[in-house]
Amino acid sequence: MNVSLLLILLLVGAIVTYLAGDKLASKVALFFGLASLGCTIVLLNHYNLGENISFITRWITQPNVSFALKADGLSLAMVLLTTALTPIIIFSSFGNEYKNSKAFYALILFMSFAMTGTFLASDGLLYYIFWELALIPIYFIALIWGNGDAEDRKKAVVKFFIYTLAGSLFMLVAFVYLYLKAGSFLIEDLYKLNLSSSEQLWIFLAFFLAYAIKIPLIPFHTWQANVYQKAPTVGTMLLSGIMLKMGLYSVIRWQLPLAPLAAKEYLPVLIGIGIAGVIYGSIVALRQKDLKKLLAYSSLAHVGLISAGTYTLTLDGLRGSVLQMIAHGFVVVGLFFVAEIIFRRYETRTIAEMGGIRAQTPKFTSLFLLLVLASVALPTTFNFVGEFTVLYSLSQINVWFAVLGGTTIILGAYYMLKMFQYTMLGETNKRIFADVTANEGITLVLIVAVLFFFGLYPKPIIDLITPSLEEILTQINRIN
Amino acid sequence: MNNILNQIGIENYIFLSVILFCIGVFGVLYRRNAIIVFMSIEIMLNAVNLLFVAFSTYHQDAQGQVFVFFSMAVAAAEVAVGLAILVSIFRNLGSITIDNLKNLKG
Amino acid sequence: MNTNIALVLVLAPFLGFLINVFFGKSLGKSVSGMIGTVSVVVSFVATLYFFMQINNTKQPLSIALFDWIQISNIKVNFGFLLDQLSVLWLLFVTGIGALIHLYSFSYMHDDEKMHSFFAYLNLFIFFMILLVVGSNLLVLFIGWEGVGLCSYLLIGFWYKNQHFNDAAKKAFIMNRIGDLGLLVGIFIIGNLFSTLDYVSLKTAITGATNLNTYWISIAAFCLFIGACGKSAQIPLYTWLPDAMAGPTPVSALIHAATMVTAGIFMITRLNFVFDLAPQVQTIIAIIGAITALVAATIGLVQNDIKKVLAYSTVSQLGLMFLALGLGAYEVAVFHVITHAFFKACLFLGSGSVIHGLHGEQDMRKMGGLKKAMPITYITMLIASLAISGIPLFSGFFSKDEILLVAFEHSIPLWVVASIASIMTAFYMFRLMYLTFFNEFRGTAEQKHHLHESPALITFPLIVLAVLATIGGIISLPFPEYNWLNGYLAPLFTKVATEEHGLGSTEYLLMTLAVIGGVVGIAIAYIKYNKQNTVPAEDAAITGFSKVLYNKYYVDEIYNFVFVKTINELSRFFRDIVETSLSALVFGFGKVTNEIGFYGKKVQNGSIGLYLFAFVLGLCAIVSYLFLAQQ
Amino acid sequence: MNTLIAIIGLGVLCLLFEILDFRKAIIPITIIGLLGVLGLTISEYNAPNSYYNNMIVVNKFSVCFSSLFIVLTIFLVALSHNFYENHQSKLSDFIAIKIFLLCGAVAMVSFGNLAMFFLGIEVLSISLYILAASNRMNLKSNEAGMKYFLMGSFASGIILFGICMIYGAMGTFDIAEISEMSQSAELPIWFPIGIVLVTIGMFFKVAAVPFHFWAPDVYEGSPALTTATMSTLAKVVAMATLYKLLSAMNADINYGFQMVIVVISIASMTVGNIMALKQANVKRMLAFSGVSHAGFMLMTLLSITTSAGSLLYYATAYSLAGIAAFSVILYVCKNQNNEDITNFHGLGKTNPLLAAVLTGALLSMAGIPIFAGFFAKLVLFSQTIQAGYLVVVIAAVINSIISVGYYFKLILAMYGKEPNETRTGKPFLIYAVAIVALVLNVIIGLFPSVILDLLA
Amino acid sequence: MIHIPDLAHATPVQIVFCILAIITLATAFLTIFSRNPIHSAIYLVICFFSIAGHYLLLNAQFLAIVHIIVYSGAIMILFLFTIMLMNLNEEHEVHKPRITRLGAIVSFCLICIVLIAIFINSKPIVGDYDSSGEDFQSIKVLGKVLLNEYMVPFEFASILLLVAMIGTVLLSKKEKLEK
Repeated sequence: MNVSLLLILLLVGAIVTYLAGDKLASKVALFFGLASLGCTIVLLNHYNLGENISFITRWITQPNVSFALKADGLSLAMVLLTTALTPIIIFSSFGNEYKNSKAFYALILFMSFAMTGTFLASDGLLYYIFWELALIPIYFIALIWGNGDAEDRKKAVVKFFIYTLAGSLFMLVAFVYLYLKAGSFLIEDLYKLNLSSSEQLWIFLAFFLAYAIKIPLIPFHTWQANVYQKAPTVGTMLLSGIMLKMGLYSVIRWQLPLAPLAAKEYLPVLIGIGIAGVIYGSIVALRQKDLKKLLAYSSLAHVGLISAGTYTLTLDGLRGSVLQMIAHGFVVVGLFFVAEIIFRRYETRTIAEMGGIRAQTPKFTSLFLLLVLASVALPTTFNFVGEFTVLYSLSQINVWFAVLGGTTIILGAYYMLKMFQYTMLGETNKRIFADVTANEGITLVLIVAVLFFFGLYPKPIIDLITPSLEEILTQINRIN
Repeated sequence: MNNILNQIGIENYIFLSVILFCIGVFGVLYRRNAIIVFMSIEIMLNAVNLLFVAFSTYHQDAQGQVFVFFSMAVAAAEVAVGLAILVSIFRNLGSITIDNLKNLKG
Repeated sequence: MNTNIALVLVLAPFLGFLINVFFGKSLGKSVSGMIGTVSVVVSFVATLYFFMQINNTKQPLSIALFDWIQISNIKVNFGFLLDQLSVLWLLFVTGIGALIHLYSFSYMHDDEKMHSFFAYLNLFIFFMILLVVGSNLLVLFIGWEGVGLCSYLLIGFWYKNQHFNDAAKKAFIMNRIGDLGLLVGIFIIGNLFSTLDYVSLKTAITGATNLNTYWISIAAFCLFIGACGKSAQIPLYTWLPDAMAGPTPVSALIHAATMVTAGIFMITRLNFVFDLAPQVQTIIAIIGAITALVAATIGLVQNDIKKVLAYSTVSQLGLMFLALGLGAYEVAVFHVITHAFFKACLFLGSGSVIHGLHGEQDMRKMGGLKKAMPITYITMLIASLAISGIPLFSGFFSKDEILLVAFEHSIPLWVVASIASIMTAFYMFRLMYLTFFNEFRGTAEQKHHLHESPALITFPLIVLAVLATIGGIISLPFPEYNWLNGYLAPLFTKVATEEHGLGSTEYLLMTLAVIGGVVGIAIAYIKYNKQNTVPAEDAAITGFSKVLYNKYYVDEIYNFVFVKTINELSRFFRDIVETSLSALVFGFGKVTNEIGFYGKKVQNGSIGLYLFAFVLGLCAIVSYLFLAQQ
Repeated sequence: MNTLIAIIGLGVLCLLFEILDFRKAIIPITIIGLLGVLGLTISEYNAPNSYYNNMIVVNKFSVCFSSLFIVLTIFLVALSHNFYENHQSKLSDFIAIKIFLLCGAVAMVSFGNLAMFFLGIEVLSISLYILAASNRMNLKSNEAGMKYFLMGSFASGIILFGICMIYGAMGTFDIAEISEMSQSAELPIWFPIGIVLVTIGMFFKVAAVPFHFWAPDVYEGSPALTTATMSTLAKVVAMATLYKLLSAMNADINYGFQMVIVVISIASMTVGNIMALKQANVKRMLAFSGVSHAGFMLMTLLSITTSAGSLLYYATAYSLAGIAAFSVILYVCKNQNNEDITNFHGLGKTNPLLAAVLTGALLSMAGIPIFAGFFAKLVLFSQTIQAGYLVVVIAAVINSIISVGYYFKLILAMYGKEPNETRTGKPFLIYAVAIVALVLNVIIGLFPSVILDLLA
Repeated sequence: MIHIPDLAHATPVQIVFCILAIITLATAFLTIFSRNPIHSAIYLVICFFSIAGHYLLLNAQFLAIVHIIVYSGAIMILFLFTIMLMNLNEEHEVHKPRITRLGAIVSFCLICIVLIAIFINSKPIVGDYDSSGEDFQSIKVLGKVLLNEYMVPFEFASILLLVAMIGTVLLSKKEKLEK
């Protein structure tokens, strides 16, 4: 039993879904999504029992590339996030009708496959391949099933694709360079390299470009809001829930251990960029008229904080950002789903056209409110655990970082509550807002339950990720 | 047998050929009449042929001259095909001015 | 055993919350109210158990539940610490909480969402308990944010009114500003001492020899900012008056008796930290005094009955901070308790009045309610006397102790505090006269319906009035009868106020204070009872009283300086920065496209040009290789 | 050698069939014949040999590339069936010319003597001139043929001049001898001049900037199948030949020459990509894309001693993608008089399979993983970085980004627009070629060693 | 370095070379400059003859004859036929834009200067030219070389011609289906 099984499962799932035809596609996809979740849990169990669930085999001799999947705690945590969110995302789409749904659901599973691969790959090239592969399905999902004016959408989607590809190609060059030095793409071999500080700087920058665009950090974020707005909600969930985390994960897994000197040298700048993202994203979010755009900017703010935590190069920072990644993954999926639920009823995403929903559907309101609270990192939610740890790590570097980064708890509360107020509260809306359906309710409850459970008891995840983070940290600190 | 190049010098042949070649190039660029352009190309090829023969003498080696045969064959084949194309253009266009061939651009 | 009881103590309100949330609607109003009330009473009983135990053993109980968050070398435990302070706090939180639940039972009975009201109240009690019993700063923080959340929910309880929602949002955000300070304080403490647990923190600090007082001061200051937010001190006090948008029981419970005292609780809890930061203590004292004075001045001219009480609360909190700043923690705690009694009573009384007048809150439209609502009148009168510092009422003792302490440390502070006290007496009796004396100024319709509130409302009032009367006995100004100081003594590292008997100075001061109070009452009497003045209409207010009536325009200033700026900034970012960044990225594409466009013109279809380029290229390469290289 | 003879025999057979009135059998027989030739060629992989006084040298390089050419020709011949439906009477000529073109191509990669090289390139070029102009009633086709012919002969003149210079310097046409003599210290300057001139001539054939101007015009004007031939087979042949020329003659690629290659490579990539951005005609767009790919392939010359494998890989990847793309273009533009991008609108809905194939082909050209184009670029980059030309790689990367812009324009048209017409008929051969080509592309993308190790 | 033959002491061979060279270049120029295509063709024929003269000078008699037969005999006749066929006698040519001329002249000068400069710059050939004394360019030797060593290219040239033949047929054949 090793992790390649999971990839096979997802890939087969994508194919079977496509073959299943439009009618069955969604159910088949859900089945495979759940199966992969189950598989992940079983794998996790094996891992916790100390079994080796990694998988490695020679793939290409020249250049020396291996099909290497390594599962450590960090990878597994991210895989768990992916495989847990995938069925939720698929399930959340049950209320919608999609044309050519077999392709749609197949693409979702394929994307999940690629992202899982990215999290597992321990060979640079394999990782890169998965990284790029993940881009293609979302491109089509956003393009074909997106909403809004077709021309605008195309513009946004193409910009997104080219932009992200642009970044990652430089990463590829960096990988090639590393390969030429090490003679192998395997992460262990790359870790062994002794690079001069100028080499590290260039490699760091190449990686940074790729990740800064993917995450996105300001000022590389311009694709984000538009794509989030134009993509179908499922696509937005995939993007914001999982794909952003690919970038953050990669920073931890690849960028920092490979070029620690550069990271150390420019630590204040990097943290500064992250924190600037927090403040900027929050402020921009304040006056967004479109619900999805607002959530996009809130996402920008959150990932800014996460990346700031990552670049502190402390165990707390790394741990906090991983926790926050997972938490944010769930909460953002939930929030986008809320936007979708409203859209299903009111056919609008403009906040000004909402309001007065609470009086009609208290259940939905409560769930929405819980998500909002999780998003503003109220204690006992998972987000708090992450955000607290990250801010704590920032304070270890410099208290001012913590203060500036901490403005997220003020500004975040401001825009989220403002949004909540104008979408849900106020005089009863004249248009009827049908109560949430069972499907919708289950989805939201699941998300909220996860957030609160791990908010109170994050220990399993902390215990899962800590050893591998420590390992990465020793790698980062190997040269001083 | 005396090598004729002792009296003339290979350089002179090279210069002659080069100038002739350049005249060919010039013709191709200068004239708009496709037939004359073809002729210019023939001049270019002939310039090279001349040089081949000169080099053949220089090296006292027959291969250069043999190559000239091939080059002639190629020239003949090219001319045949070229003229065939030219004829069909003339049929369609009523002119063989290559400046008129500007439909494909951009 | 203790663990289980502690769990019952903490979880009972939470259970009530859950039941009310999920089944409240189907259970019906009475049952849900009952559940809400009973769950708090259960907590109260459990608290009593612990109070007995701790009062006897004098040993704090610490209960560890499970590991929660792990940061660096700090393992933050989810655990409780039950010691003198927390149990004392729990007593009045759950006690007053239970009373207010009872009160709400009747007060909210007409509201269709009564079950959610009780759910929120229960949730609040739960978080408040958590705040108080948490064994470390993070658990405190849970409660801290949780009560903020409940405050948000309850202020915006009538969510159809967007103004109420605005008020709720404002409260939450201003609290969060303080929360950030608290968080940063926690971070610094964590960094300095590698622990967030009170007990180990205390050992770390008391045991350490060379402490980094610079950072400790900063930490203390940050913590104080947190306290400012929660306890409505300058500059973060503006949310509290707005919070009166919530139902009156909420104002009584959250915004008078319990939540707003969380800041005082936290500072008292961490007294050993603050003791190391004298500069910060000075700041606290000054801020407290100024807040007391400023809020009191604003309170002088307010016409909304709840707004007067709200500013009064701010002012009283200021006095407590003054005491804290002067290191007299037990005095502050004493005032917290007495204040909880009389202020809750006042709020509930005002609620009773409002209830009787069907939602009318403007005192200009009241008057003469003495006859219609005797119990309300009497209880409120008692509470007003207490807050005005009339001897033998509880407020007298606590306020007097604060003034004494202030006098000992700094005359200016004492002067400021005294003036605030006089003003308090004035506006409280202004309130009393305008509400209960003279003729009724409301509509005939209202007059017709005037009635005393039902027993469920008056019972809590009576209880609280009794407590407001006799509450002072727990800390009489005679050392041998001062139970509270002795009870709390183990908490404090140094003895803040020397235990001494009352000398002549003290008696003099006491007399001065009482005279001040009486003078305040007298002015109010002359103005509002004798002359029967009714405050002017909003438009007619002029001069300095207009400034006061508009609360020194602080809201407007804040609005202009912060809210507006940030909104404008947001607009600027959205419209200018985002667009230009986006244009920059698109610019790359555009430029290449443009080049392509012009490139198309170069490719003009002419063979001559193509060959020319060919020849040129050839010449360039050949000359580069064979001419330039030599 | 056997390959060459067999191919020529096949070509003649084609002509005979016409005489014998076996027109229907031409395409199947040719395909089968070519498959046989392919087998024959592959069988020579492990038997390097030289034939007839070194006129033909069979080595791994020639075998691999010949096999690639044969495979491409098979595809092209298969596509002919549908394309020449209305030109039955000329079918044998077309097929025969294609096969002779192939033998020119084979001669170009397996020459051992410059005479064979020259004749090979002329056979190839003349076949292409004819094919380009083959739609005789269409002025565009005429124009394309004429332009190609004029410029091609011009380039042939340059190449011939170069050969002459080499001969003048060495006194022989034999590659092996030249290679040996080029080691000696005292070389007349004629030799490098000759090499440079031949290289420039080949630059023209691969359509590298600034010798690329013919390509878009000719590609656009020629019949689509010819364009397919030019952009896949001819380009790959020319590139392989250039590589072989420079490596086999042991030419001294000094710093200056490398700089020239660097500049031309970067210029080709950049100009090709930028020009492609604004094209509305798909063939023209692919022509410019071909220019940029030529620039990429020229990078192999910077590490000429080791890059045979990567060139083969890149060529295979590129040409397979090209074949797949062109088969879809052939299908879509069958009855259109132009190849405008508007023809592709809504293909994703009307014909998802072919749309997917075209998407895959374009993604491969853009260098997106699992398609072979990605590995091709990767290997190329790694070799070039190793050779110390990071600048070229950076330029290549930037160009890859630009290229996505126009590749995706086509994809967007297929998936983002409403279809404006419906097409009927599912020509089996076109589907087969498109799918097989793409599948091969993906297979070598997944197992790059299959190709890379051939010439390692 | 280029060495201009000293006319006073010039050998007959040198004089012949010079005359031939002048004729070659002059007629080549005239081919390009004459407006009438027929004239061009005639000048070209003269040019080819002068080149044949060069061949003779270099003692390549067979080649000279073949040259005359192929070029003057075959190719030029083809040209003339075409010219006649299209009835291009004179002034069919449109006015050439100035830019074309300028471009042509510039590139001519450039390429001339560059190429000549290279050869001038190159090391002069020192010493006598080899004279092996062997016969290397008689018909006999040429035939041997062509049909032994160069058998494959020789055969391959036939393919070339075949392709050209098929091609011309293809380009001129009318199709039955083509309407």
